[in-house]
Amino acid sequence: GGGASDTIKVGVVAELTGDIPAVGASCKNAAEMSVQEINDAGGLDVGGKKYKVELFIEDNAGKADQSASAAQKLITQQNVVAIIGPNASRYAIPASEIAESSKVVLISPWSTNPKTTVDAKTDAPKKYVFRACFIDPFQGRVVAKFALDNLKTTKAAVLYDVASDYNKGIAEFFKQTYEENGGTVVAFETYTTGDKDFSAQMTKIKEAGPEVIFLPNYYSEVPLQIQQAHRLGITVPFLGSDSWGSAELITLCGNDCEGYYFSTHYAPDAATPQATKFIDAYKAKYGQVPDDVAALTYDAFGLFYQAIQSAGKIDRQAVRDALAVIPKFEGVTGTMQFQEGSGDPIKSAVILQVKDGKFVWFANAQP
Amino acid sequence: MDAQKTPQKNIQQPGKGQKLGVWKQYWDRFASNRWLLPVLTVAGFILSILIPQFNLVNPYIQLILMYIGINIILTTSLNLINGYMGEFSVGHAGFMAVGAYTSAVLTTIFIPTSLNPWLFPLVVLAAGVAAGLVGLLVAIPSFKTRGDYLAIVTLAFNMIVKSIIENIEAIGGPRGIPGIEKLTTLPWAFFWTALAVWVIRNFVYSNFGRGVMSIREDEIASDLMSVNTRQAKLLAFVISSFFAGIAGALFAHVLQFISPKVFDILKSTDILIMVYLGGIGSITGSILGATIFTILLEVLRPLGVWRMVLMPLVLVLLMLFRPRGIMGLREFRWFIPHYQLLATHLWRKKKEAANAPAAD
Amino acid sequence: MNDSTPLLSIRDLRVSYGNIKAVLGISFEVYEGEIVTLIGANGAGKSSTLRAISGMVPYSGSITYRNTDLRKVVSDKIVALGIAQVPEGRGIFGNLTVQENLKLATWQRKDKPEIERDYERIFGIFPRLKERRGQLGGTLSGGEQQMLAVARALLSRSKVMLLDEPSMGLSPVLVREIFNILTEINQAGTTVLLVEQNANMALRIASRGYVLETGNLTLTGTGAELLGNPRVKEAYLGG
Amino acid sequence: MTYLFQQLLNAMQLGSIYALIALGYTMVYGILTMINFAHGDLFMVGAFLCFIAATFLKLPFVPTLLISMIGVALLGVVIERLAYKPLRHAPRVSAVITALGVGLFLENFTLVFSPYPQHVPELIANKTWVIAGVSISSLQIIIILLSIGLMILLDQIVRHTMVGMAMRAISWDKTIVPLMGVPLNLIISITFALGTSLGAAAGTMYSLAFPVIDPYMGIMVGWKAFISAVVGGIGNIRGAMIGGFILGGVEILVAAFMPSTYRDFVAFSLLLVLLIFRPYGILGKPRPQKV
Amino acid sequence: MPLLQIDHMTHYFGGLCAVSDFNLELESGELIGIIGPNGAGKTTVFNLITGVYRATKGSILINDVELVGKTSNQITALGIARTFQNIRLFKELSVLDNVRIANYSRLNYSPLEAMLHTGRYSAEEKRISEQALELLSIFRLDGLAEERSANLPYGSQRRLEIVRALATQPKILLLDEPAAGMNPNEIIQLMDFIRWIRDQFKLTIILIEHQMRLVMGICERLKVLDFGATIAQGLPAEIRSNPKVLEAYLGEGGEE
Ligand SMILES: Nc1ncnc2c1ncn2[C@@H]1O[C@H](COP(=O)(O)OP(=O)(O)OP(=O)(O)O)[C@@H](O)[C@H]1O
Ligand SMILES: Nc1ncnc2c1ncn2[C@@H]1O[C@H](COP(=O)(O)OP(=O)(O)OP(=O)(O)O)[C@@H](O)[C@H]1O
Ligand SMILES: [Mg+2]
Ligand SMILES: [Mg+2]
Repeated sequence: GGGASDTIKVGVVAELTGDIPAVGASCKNAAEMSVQEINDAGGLDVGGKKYKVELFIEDNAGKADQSASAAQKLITQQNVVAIIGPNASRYAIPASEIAESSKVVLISPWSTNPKTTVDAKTDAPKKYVFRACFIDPFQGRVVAKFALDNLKTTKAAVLYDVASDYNKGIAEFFKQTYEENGGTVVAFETYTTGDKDFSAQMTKIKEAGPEVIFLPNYYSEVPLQIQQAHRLGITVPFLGSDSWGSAELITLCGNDCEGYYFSTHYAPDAATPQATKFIDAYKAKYGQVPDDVAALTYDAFGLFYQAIQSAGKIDRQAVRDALAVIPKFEGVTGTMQFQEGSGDPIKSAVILQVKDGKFVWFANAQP
Repeated sequence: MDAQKTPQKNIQQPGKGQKLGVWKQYWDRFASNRWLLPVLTVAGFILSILIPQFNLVNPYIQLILMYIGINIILTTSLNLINGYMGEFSVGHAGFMAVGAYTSAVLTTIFIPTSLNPWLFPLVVLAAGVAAGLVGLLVAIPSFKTRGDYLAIVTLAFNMIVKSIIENIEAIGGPRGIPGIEKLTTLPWAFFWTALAVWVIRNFVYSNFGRGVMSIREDEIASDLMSVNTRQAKLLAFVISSFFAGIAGALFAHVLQFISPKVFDILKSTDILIMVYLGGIGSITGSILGATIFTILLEVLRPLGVWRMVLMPLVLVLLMLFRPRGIMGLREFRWFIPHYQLLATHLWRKKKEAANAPAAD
Repeated sequence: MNDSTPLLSIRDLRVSYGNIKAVLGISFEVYEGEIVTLIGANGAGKSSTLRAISGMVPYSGSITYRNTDLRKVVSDKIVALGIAQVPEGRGIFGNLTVQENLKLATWQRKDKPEIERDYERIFGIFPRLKERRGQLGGTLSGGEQQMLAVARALLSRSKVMLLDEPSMGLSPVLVREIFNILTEINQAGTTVLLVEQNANMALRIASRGYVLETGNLTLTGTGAELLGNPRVKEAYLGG
Repeated sequence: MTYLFQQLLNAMQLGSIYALIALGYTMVYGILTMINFAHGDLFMVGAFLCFIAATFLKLPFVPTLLISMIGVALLGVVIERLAYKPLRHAPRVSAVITALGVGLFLENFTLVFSPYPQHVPELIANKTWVIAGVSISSLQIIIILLSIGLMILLDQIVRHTMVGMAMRAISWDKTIVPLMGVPLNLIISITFALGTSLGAAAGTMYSLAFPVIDPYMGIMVGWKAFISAVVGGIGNIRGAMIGGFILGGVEILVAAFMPSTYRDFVAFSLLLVLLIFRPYGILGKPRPQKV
Repeated sequence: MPLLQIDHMTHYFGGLCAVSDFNLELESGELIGIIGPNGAGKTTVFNLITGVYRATKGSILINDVELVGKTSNQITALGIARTFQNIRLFKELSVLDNVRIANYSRLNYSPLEAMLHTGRYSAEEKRISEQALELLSIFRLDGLAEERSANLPYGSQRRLEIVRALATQPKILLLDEPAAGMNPNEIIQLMDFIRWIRDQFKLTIILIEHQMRLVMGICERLKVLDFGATIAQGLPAEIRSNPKVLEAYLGEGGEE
């Protein structure tokens, strides 16, 4: 089923309220922008006919149960062809179960937990669940390798949010890879979502004497962590993950983040023309540089458009089949392609450096 | 905290017009019909089987119905402590977590998939028992501590449960347990909801329940009127947490994914809001509160960000106009056990009979 | 003693709590220098009447003090006008010392030196309170609390003192002491409106009395008249 | 040794922030026996006012602090009048739930205008001194001194002024207070103004120490302030201070000397143990109940 | 053997000796009074007997069962019931519920039976309700059975407190200032009432009161406390003229 004759209905489930409203806001912005672009251009050409895209955005209030009911509502009440979102894995997983059992495509822009796209019972990939980002183990390994090979460190410290699966996942894969390849993690410290005081952990890290500190945490927390470390007299470089990748980081950090590195999906300065166009349009519309959530949401929409175009009809099953075999999608965050029989894209990562208050390409990363 | 120290009680009798009076009469007759309860229960149960069978309503509404059921269990059970016993527990999600994790571990790790549908009732029961046992532990501080101090105990309990789960890698740590089988079906949800409501109602209208209520009114007097206050508190906590555990199990098996974050203090706050919205010390109030809250959340969805601005306003306004919630300390007549009314009824009859000959 | 204009005049006073009607339209007046007592059974509406005068409950009807309509005056300003109340159950602040309890009662007064003099006057009447200045109000004995409550009322420079069952729960010796003090205060110029269950003693010191029954005034007369009235005797004095 | 001192200093800073928030919390509680669950969110509003004053009006520290305190005090008074006053005679929990609603409203209303975290500019030139290996920052000193100073001030007000006396009287029995000629509503408003402006002061200091603010920042902090207040003995001003320091201390020291993963678990278990031995908090006493 | 035997009962609040060396032997069917100035320790005696506070020293035996160390509800189950100086009804509960609660220690169904609604549970509930109504009707309160107890007039509340205490089926009834807030006429009615319930329910009664008319009128024996110590005891007539009592309690005018 799915879709009236002259519009393509797409649903978005986003964290507009609740614990990570910034993520939801970016997701919503990018979604609205993407749809507006298509509609301004007269619609999307599917099977020789132009269709307008109709967007339904549902708030999940940062709650797992509301994510499920929002997804269910989009599928049954609004009759959408596909769902983009939710973003955080803890909300994406319950929604993905609904999508999978209803046979509707769900693309999470930002959920990095490997379990999102895998049926935990059978360990087989879910058929209808995709994502636009890379997964935690990949990134954990990328950063660990970078720390060992490029920065030539042997002693690292990690501080991560124990209550958040994203942070914890990356932290653990980092530790594993780092130690397997000859480094030692001298301090592996945690805090809980919402904490603002990291002085105890930083003091402890300072005692342990690392050569580099890995902070796989959100851009709203990283500045506080680095500032407090500096106040304690810590001078070693800091490393981060894609969650650093928001222009807000620079505003919140001031000078404190200067010179540090993080892995992410794309480099705004070395961007493809397509990416530059997106960034400029986004800046013009919302007055800020798009963060990773915005870019990934935009790409998730791009994936969906390409899939429906190659399916040639507005049909849920056809969209899924087309998406699974999408040849090569040129997105804002790089090229991607889904691994055979999996919802996880093959993507490359880049290492960026904060330089003069800008994110600058530093290296391409290999896992 | 003691909710009952009220110097002034305004029993409001809103002025009703003639027309309303007629309606009220109908409503009263409806509301006091004692056949209503069994009829509703049976009808509900049959519907709960027919709905998924013939897809009478779409899966979205079915999902919401299941949420409503789960929320009713949570609200009714919390009302036992916050409404009937007059304490202020802010950690109900903690008990829910215990139940959810117990059941999820059972169905994902210990029980073979093929047996899951058959053993599900037992799994839910086990979840209830596990939560009930933990409830026993929390009840102990309540012997010595009351009011805001007990509130902190329950708050700390909630945080501790969350923190423990986050630290146990075997049950997924902060990443939670994905891929839980969808075993909660509409009939099951209805069955457990009806059971919870029925059991709690029976308890409340027994002398044990009255004992619990007397603790709310005046603990010292209660003890002096032969109420074993420790036993009553223990019972209240255990029953309450037992059903929270059951709700947790159902929740896990409808959502198919749980993580410690789901059961944080904000979840507890949601349950609190449902309880006070519906009304303290009233089971029908809890049913209404859970239903209205769940539906309102869904209906207001199109408001986006403003939804969460509007919801609290609704709550505040309701509190201002009905400080005890919609049904505070009241109950529909048809909901009260039959014998409860029968005793006084019989009594009146007897007295009338005794008076009648004298009048002649 | 009766001047032509009453100090306090109550006209058709009605008080209700929700749908419980406590006072059903009573009228009476209190003249300067009098001790007027209000007697009546439990729940007759005595306390409600006093609460209405002090503006603590909403009411209908009118209450006039000198020429001021008290309805237009908020509770705390009524005290400033000179009407103080010793509430039922004494109303001592248990977490404040005796001294602080007294000091709080001077809230409306700005005349510092006068206040000092008043303290001395009051400690003259209640030497016990002077001894217990630093003690917490909650730890005082019942009689001491009652003295403190009266002392507070005096300190607000009250012209009229409303007392609600000052003898309740006190031992016989303290009851007598309280009544003696009331007479003294009255002789020193304070007008007293006294609500009492202990009708015997109340009527003995009263210049006039009213009997309140289920929200209505049913009898009135001088203290001596009421003491001798057979109906009063039967209903309130225990035959 | 240096390590220990550094951690103790960290504990002092966090503790004094908790204490500062708990002060306002306990103040309102002490007088009205009402848990003002919106306090954490007023704290958040204080932080946002500070952000607005510093970013858009480009004001220096002291005016910013004042604007934040006065703004929140006004807001607190208005909330009291509209949402709590009508419930003075209702069951106590009704007011608590109303406060919860008010808090949610403030959070989400702010969210509508600011879904992204905001950065608060540096208002106090931050200097760090290293003394015997221990780093001390100027901000730390200011925060610690300010919270201790405010506590002493508040304690003096409540203990030794007429208004303070009236506040204590209200906490004992508010129905009698007007009979003393004391304007009840005024005193309650003053209490709210004081309590919430302390929350705002805390919000301002907090956003200087941790300069990333968001609409939900008050939730966890509010609960922690509640915990601090109860640990110290709710309604007791000195208790709130002690409670704040204990909570801050425990949180820091557990993280410092144990695997930091166990922090919440250990901290809250300790809290439970403490409440078992002192069921009414450290300085709290049960209100004498005569049978 | 006395029904109640109290030996050397002593209690301190911090440094304050509220009750010191209190002794009492109470035979079945007696009606005795405890009087004394405010703060003498009378209510505290009741609180010690009923287990609200635990006696610092001494023993309290009812039918040779030691009460010190037992919880209040155990003591009540052993046959001691009381009323309170300030009314302590369960305000939000109905009059009937107030009385039914007093059966808590004698229920023959378990909590589980209650929850599962067994036959025994319904039968017992019916029995309890009828018994409670029976009792209420004796005191002419049955018409108000479903009323919230807070809505009752003061006098009825006092009566309901006594009914509730009687519903625990006590042997000994402790009345703490039952006449407080009553006028002389009501006090006279109360005297008859107390005598009547004693005979009707075969009770032994201890009474605290400041109203001399009541105390002297119905008590067979009196104990006088001052500062926790017993300063006099004996027949009302003796007490009335005891100089210590006159000075500490009654005042020069003697009983009014
Ligand atoms: N706050 C209140 N809420 C509801 N009803 C009240 C309230 N206060 C008093 N009443 C009712 O109003 C009536 C009159 O009460 P009031 O206290 O004025 O009587 P009273 O003559 O002072 O009696 P008492 O001798 O017991 O003090 C009573 O029926 C009482 O139950
Ligand atoms: N819980 C308590 N804590 C501390 N002191 C107490 C407590 N209860 C009573 N007291 C003190 O013990 C003494 C005896 O009090 P009690 O209530 O027994 O007096 P009483 O004889 O009943 O007086 P009254 O006739 O006024 O009721 C008093 O000094 C009182 O202040
Ligand atoms: Mg009265
Ligand atoms: Mg007493």
